[in-house]
Amino acid sequence: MSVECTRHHNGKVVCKFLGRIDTTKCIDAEKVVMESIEGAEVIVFDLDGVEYVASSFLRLCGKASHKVDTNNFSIVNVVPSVKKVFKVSGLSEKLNVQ
Amino acid sequence: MSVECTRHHNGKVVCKFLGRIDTTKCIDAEKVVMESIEGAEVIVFDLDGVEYVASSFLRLCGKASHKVDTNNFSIVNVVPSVKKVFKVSGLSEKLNVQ
Amino acid sequence: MFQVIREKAELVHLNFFLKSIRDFIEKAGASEEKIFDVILTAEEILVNIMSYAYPENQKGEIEIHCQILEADGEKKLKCVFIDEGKFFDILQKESPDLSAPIETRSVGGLGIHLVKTLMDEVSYMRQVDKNILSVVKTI
Amino acid sequence: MFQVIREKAELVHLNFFLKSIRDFIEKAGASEEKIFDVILTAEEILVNIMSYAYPENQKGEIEIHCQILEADGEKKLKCVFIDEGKFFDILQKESPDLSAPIETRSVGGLGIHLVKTLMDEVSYMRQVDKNILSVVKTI
Ligand SMILES: Nc1ncnc2c1ncn2[C@@H]1O[C@H](COP(=O)(O)OP(=O)(O)O)[C@@H](O)[C@H]1O
Ligand SMILES: Nc1ncnc2c1ncn2[C@@H]1O[C@H](COP(=O)(O)OP(=O)(O)O)[C@@H](O)[C@H]1O
Repeated sequence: MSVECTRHHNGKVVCKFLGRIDTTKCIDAEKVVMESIEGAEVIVFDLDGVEYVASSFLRLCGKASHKVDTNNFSIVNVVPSVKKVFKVSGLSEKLNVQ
Repeated sequence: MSVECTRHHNGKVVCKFLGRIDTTKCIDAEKVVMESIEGAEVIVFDLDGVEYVASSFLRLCGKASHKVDTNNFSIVNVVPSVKKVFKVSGLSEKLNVQ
Repeated sequence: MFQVIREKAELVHLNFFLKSIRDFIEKAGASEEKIFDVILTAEEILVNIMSYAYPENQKGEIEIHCQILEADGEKKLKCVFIDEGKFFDILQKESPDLSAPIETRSVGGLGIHLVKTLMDEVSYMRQVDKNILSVVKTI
Repeated sequence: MFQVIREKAELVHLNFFLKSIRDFIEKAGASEEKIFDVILTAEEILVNIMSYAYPENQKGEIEIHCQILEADGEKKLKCVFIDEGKFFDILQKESPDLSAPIETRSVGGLGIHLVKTLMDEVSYMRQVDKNILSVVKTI
């Protein structure tokens, strides 16, 4: 799993994730993600190329979403299998999963 | 695993084996091989593309070699891992493993 | 088809456990979608046992029994997770309030919720000093 | 790392057994050469149990325990093959006369010879009504 966060001048931070996000990988990624989104106004998690997430990633998304106003956090390019995990966790709408 | 036996006009039969020759595959192949070499004067087993053989195949080779004069049976294109199996079974020379 | 695997309840062995379960259900011919649900479930259960069942620096083992049950033309996977850690009954744990607004809601408790949602059956048994958690899913 | 697998002693399950063992030793990081020797050994032992241990139409089960033992920086694979078929001690079976000319030599007995040659250690134990055959190989 890899993650790359890019900060745009309008206060938007886009984090691109790649690969399987299992618990151990998520623990490793958490620090860099939380640092990268510090002070952002809009946060986008791009899951293009992520075909698996464990609940620790849902927790990371929840934590990250608290950093900005509702509607300013979104998750894009989510494959169906991962979408289902957000859905059965009741997080699809709250986290603007697209 | 697949096997294809070709009879040449000089009484030579070449059987080309492909894939892993495990016990079940060897049982399936035995009948067609023994039929195909019936009456042959020279028999060649070509193991190009065979990377595994179980002892049932050694048995088949032994049986087939009995059908022709010594030196008229040979096994060619044998990869090192398979060569080792013939060697530790003491069959390399008797079966002309090349 | 029956398989048991055992290793220490440490995060470094998570992949050994998950890979073993995946290998087993692949041999049973499960679809990628079913495999996804089973692996996610197993990961949540295993990470919990690794995190909470044993005291730090005294990690015991986890044993997983997997079995394919065939009946009425249906194939079911049954996996049993066994640890010797402290008593914990997954069924007594309430599901998180999924409808609560995310700002007021703590973001824990999702693991167990996923396990209960993704599996067809979940059952728990305490046996002397063992936690025995069984999950079943049609594959 | 510890794994047990169990299935009926029937040729249709040979692949389940062999694939399970391969998956296990791959996780342990064995080289292709070592895997080859272990799989060939396992195949010879399994086919023998499937062929000779139980009466036809009354095939019992085979259980295989595999374990990675680490000592002195060496990794060893230990596999134990257990059946409840008729008594058979592999160690009492004489090796075939490999130097005999092939014309006079029966072509059986090679399976057991391969097992003994490819493994570092082979041991047999009869326990009540079980045959317990252990093999060890540095991987
Ligand atoms: N095997 C276990 N032993 C003891 N406590 C556990 C065990 N599994 C889960 N728990 C408790 O249940 C809680 C909820 O678990 P879970 O739904 O996986 O969410 P999370 O681990 O994110 O908090 C954990 O925080 C922990 O207190
Ligand atoms: N598990 C077993 N139970 C009973 N007899 C066995 C068993 N394994 C092997 N044997 C006997 O030992 C002989 C030699 O076995 P092996 O070396 O594998 O060669 P092959 O099976 O080709 O004869 C067999 O023919 C059989 O009579």
